[in-house]
Amino acid sequence: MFLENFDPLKDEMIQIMDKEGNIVKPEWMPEVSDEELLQMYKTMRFSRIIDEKTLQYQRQGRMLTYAPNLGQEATQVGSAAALKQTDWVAPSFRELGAWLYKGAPLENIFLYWFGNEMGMKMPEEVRVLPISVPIASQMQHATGLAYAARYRGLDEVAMAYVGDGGTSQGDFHEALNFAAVQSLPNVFIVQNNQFAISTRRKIQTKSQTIAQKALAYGIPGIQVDGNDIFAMYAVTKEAVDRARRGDGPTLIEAYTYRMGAHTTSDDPTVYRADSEVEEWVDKDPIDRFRKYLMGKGLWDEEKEAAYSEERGLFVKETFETVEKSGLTPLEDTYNYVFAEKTPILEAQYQAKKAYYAKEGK
Amino acid sequence: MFLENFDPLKDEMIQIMDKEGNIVKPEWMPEVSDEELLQMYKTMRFSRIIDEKTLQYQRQGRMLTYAPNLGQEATQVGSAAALKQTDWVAPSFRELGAWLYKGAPLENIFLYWFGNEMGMKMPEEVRVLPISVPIASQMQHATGLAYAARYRGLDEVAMAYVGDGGTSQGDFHEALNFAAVQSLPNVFIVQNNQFAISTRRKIQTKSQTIAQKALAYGIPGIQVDGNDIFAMYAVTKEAVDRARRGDGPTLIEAYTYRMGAHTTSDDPTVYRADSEVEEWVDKDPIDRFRKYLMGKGLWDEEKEAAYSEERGLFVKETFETVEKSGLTPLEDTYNYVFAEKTPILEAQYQAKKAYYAKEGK
Amino acid sequence: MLVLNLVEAVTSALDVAMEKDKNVVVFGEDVGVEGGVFRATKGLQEKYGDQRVFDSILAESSIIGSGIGMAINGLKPVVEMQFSGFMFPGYNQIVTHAARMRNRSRGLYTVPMVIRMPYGGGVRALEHHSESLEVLFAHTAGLKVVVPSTPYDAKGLLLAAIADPDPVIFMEPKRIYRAFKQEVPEEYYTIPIGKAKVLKQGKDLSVVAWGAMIRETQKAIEILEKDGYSIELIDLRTISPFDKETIIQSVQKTGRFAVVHEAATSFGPGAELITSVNEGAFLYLEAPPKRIASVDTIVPLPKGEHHYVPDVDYIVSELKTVLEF
Amino acid sequence: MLVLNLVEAVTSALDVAMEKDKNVVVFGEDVGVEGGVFRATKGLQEKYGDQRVFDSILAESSIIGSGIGMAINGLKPVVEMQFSGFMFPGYNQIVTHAARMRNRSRGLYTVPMVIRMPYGGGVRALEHHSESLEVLFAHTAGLKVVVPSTPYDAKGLLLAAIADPDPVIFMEPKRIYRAFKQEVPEEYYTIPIGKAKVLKQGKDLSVVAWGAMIRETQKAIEILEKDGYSIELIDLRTISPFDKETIIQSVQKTGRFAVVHEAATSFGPGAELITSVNEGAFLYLEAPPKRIASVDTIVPLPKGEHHYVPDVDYIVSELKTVLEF
Ligand SMILES: Cc1ncc(C[n+]2csc(CCOP(=O)(O)OP(=O)(O)O)c2C)c(N)n1
Ligand SMILES: Cc1ncc(C[n+]2csc(CCOP(=O)(O)OP(=O)(O)O)c2C)c(N)n1
Ligand SMILES: [Mg+2]
Ligand SMILES: [Mg+2]
Repeated sequence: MFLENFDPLKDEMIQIMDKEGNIVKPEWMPEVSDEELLQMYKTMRFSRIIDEKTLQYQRQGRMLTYAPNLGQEATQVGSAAALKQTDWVAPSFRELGAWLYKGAPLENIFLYWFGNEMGMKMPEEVRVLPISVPIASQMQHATGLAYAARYRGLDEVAMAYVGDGGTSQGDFHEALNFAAVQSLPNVFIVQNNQFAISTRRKIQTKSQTIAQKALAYGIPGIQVDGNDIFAMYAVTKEAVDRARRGDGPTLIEAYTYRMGAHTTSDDPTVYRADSEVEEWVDKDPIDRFRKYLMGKGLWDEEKEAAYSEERGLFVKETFETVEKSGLTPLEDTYNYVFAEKTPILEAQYQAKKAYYAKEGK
Repeated sequence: MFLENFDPLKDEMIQIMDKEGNIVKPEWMPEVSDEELLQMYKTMRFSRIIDEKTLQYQRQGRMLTYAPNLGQEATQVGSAAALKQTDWVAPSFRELGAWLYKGAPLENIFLYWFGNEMGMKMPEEVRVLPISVPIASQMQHATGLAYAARYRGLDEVAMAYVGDGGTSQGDFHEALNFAAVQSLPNVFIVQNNQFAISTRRKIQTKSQTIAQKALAYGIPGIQVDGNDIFAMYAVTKEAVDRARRGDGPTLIEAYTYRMGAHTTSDDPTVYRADSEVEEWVDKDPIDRFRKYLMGKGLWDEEKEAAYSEERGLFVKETFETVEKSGLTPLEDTYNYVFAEKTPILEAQYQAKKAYYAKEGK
Repeated sequence: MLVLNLVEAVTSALDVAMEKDKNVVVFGEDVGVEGGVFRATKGLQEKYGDQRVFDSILAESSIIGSGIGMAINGLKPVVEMQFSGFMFPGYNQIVTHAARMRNRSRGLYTVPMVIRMPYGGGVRALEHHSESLEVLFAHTAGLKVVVPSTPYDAKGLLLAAIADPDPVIFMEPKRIYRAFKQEVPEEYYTIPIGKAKVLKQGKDLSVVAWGAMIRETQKAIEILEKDGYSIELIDLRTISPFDKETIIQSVQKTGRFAVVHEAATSFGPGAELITSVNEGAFLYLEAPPKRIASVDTIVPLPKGEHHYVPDVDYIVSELKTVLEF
Repeated sequence: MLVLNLVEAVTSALDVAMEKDKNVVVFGEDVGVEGGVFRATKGLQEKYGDQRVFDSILAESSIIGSGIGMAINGLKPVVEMQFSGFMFPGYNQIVTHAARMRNRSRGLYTVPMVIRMPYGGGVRALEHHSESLEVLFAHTAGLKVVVPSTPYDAKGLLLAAIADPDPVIFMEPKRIYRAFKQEVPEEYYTIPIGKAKVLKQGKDLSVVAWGAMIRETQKAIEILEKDGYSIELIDLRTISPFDKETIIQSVQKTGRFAVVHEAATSFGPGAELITSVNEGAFLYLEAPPKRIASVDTIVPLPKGEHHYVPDVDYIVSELKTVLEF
């Protein structure tokens, strides 16, 4: 529906719901059960609550560096909701919404940002690769996941996320090209949040849209209002289905905005005006979705308040548990370098253990 | 003329002269003086003679590994002829025609392929970077050359060559993107000779043309009959002029064919049929050009014979000089690591010298 | 028994591994239709099909990066870097992902992948075709680095590498790809990673080498033994994790130590071995340990390559200084 | 005199260099508008304009590769890698081109470029933000590798690096970017590359360190000297080419040697120094030389980082074993 008719060179953008929560393209409206709708909304809201509270903890000196994804909730939840549980996600590091939708326990997520590798030991069924810090590198893994799935006859699609900044890396190019050549079951989501730290999207590339980069690989590319949960879901669903059918990869540009700082180490006032941020607050993906749900009678202020309180409490409790989790045990740092410690590692481990024992550490 | 009107998605190809040497698009015919025409033709012919004789020397065991560019002479000479002497070339390794047109002495070229770094110490005015073996990496240098030229207010364009295989590397993507963002005076020539060693062009990418990859960077991309000297020259000239005016980079796909082996270490019969090669022999860029020149009365069989003989002799003599050039002196291997030998290098050098002296080596 | 040269032994290992486990896949530049520029994968595509053996795009980061994804999702990729000097575009994927996925996910995701690469000089090749980059892998936690020196070892070590649950860098000394043949079992066998092999016992000096340098060192030792010296030669076989114990025991016996390698001298692999000998056998040392290695210049093109890599004469001359100390 | 911390001294060096030579250009991720994530280029774009100081695209290979082209064509690029752990995508350009262009063209084209990168751990950062990769550069012919340990040195060494006719990897110990301030001349001055600095004379033991490890080692030495030991401390300042002579002379005097570094142990920089000491002062050694280094695990995330890098207590304990041997 979308992919065949969309011309990324026309600088159009798929939108189904406007910023007031009105459905402007009813003919494109995806079929989603009320239950699923609520699941999406709640995940977005949950993500927002986590971000807000974590930023608070960070300011209180209780959390290490944290990368919020304020404003990008629809991009992430809308796309992840189009996947089956057995599908894969190769994330960058700003995909909290996708993690949550795929079932990642908050405790894990907190543990990771709290500086403990155990956080990335997710329940197996989550099927999201660990956070990948080297920009765009994870896209290559998605192609491999997809290749293996097809080879093994598994019904699995692999989705990769990358930022607008990440599109500049060679890995972006190679992954799309390889996926296209091999016609792999991949979906690539660019979260175009307009910034790579302080660097604006127009510095990253001169192409009118990021979606049109798909033309370089002979695959469909499409630009979507990333703050519109329905557009994100509908387009991604089509791309996922296409991938699953064996028709190859799709590039989706989710046009959105990073409403918060890059990370808690960043001060965005150095490079952008508050007024710019406010313009985007007006397009908030959660507000928009809530208006829609309320209009449909699926949600109300009371539910909102109750859910927020319950989740807020859950976040607080989870964080407090994680906060008490303490330091990484010595053996953990040695036990996962290889399946088995090498003799050299074993010797280093024993030496350090002996030293700790001697010093009473 | 070409760049604005050409749509790379239409899978068209610019051709001005057909394989019989007829001008099929007189309105596109570039203005080239007779003298320049002959200069181009002679360079192509010279390139062919060098290739043929070098392959012979190699078979005789007198030459090391050599990469011929049989069949790609128009691609290289046509593009290089569009440059001024002060313009730069960042070559890959299969650009003999461009080297020659830019004034590289054959002796240098032979010396290089004969395994001596001194070969790449070209006369300064040649302005071609040394052969770059890591595929596509040289494209990044071209952007830097161009940036520096503009910054320093110099009227210099930087042209980079890359193969169809090279378009798969991340460096290809990054260089085009950076050049586009900065609107640099660059021209990128893809020599699409249909193969990367044994790997066919369709394995490298699924895009219909390589030219259309330009769309990913918001710059013009154009596919040209790489065996047509006039098309190559005319299109490149327009791209070079455009770059010089400050209007930014262009991607040119030269559609050609590698008529010989990848290098002398390669046996193409393993992966392609002779019949395929023969089809392309029919489109030979030199034959075509010669027919045109003869038709115009600028060239005849006699001139051809005389020129071939003279050049053949020159190649022979040059090769024989290089053949006698002997081994690299010890000091040469130490003297160019840094501007000055470091103490550690100096010590290693002295030790080796003493060892050679002791052993009478 | 087959009689194979080293590159044929590599092919044989791949064949046996693919026969044994359908999740073993092989890819890289030109490895499919052509069977690789050194023919190491010759015949495999015909036998196993183009889904199991395929030509990659010309992009090392894609080869390694997609290999990582495949390994995570149940395959055993054995990928080829056409020459070790061309692994650099893929180095980011090797260091930041292949080596770390197990640790990063605390064992949830692992990367049982083998990255094969012909390495080393002495074949009169173009630039970037002759490097010895052991250290770049061995200094990186999470990687194993294996180098065979014979056809027999090549097959057994490669099969062990493929069986290994973690990423293994398999460096093939291309200079001796076709240098000699040896009896090699037709069937599956492995040689343990991490174990050196004492090729020859000796009393006066312990020498460690690997890959193509084994042959040069053997010749040097033959010459020296004519003068009455008794020299122990150890083929390291695995550079990381290397077999410290075997080396230390040997040095404790002989009191002298030398290492011969093709990699550059400074910050090279020899430095690690000498330091380990210091740590484990300092009081036994009767002479300063010696490294006999390529110099710290750029690898010269063919006409200067002889100035770079240690040759037999040079090894003899250097070993003598240790013996005569 | 200015009173600056280390990162401010870097900024001051860049400022002075740009003032002095209009061909000095500065670029990298976020170095323009924002002045860099560590503010090392703060204020430079305002002062020198967006052609001389600019935000690159997010691509390290482009940053280094285009820098190479600029250097060849008359500029002096000083580029920033945001963290050393992110230089990997640019490593191909560093090793295969920056380091080799002079040699490849026999002096026709050269690459006077500086690649700055914050490195090292101890700042409770995310993965890939804490590596110490000296060896990957020092083992590569054609590169110089410099590490300052004070604001004064940072400015003088960076200005020397910018003046250097060849590529220099300038590794900045980010852990001490803001740890302390020091008087730093406002004007241009250089500190020679390749020369170590004896920070403190001593008789019983020679210790070499660099970067952030200098401060830890100084503290350890203070503790040990309370027990009556006299320890010589050398700040290496240049890792490649390192100042062998100063080290050897020191060990010939003290008879004992240790090196402290943040990089991983195996195949690490310490191995090179110990091997050089073996080569130059073996007969003077009264104890096995010691390396005190990070372990061979992946750099842990913050909650485990203390298990990785040597701290003061550990350095004390290890140095004691050398002193008491
Ligand atoms: C290879 C690499 N280079 C640099 C960095 C440092 N860095 C972390 S995030 C970031 C910006 C990423 O921008 P984008 O891709 O748009 O993602 P966003 O942060 O907007 O989600 C940079 C430069 C990195 N992580 N990896
Ligand atoms: C980074 C890198 N990987 C692999 C190689 C080995 N190699 C040399 S040439 C070549 C094929 C190049 O194909 P193409 O770019 O089409 O250029 P052509 O040879 O056709 O001129 C390969 C794979 C290399 N030189 N560099
Ligand atoms: Mg972004
Ligand atoms: Mg080609």
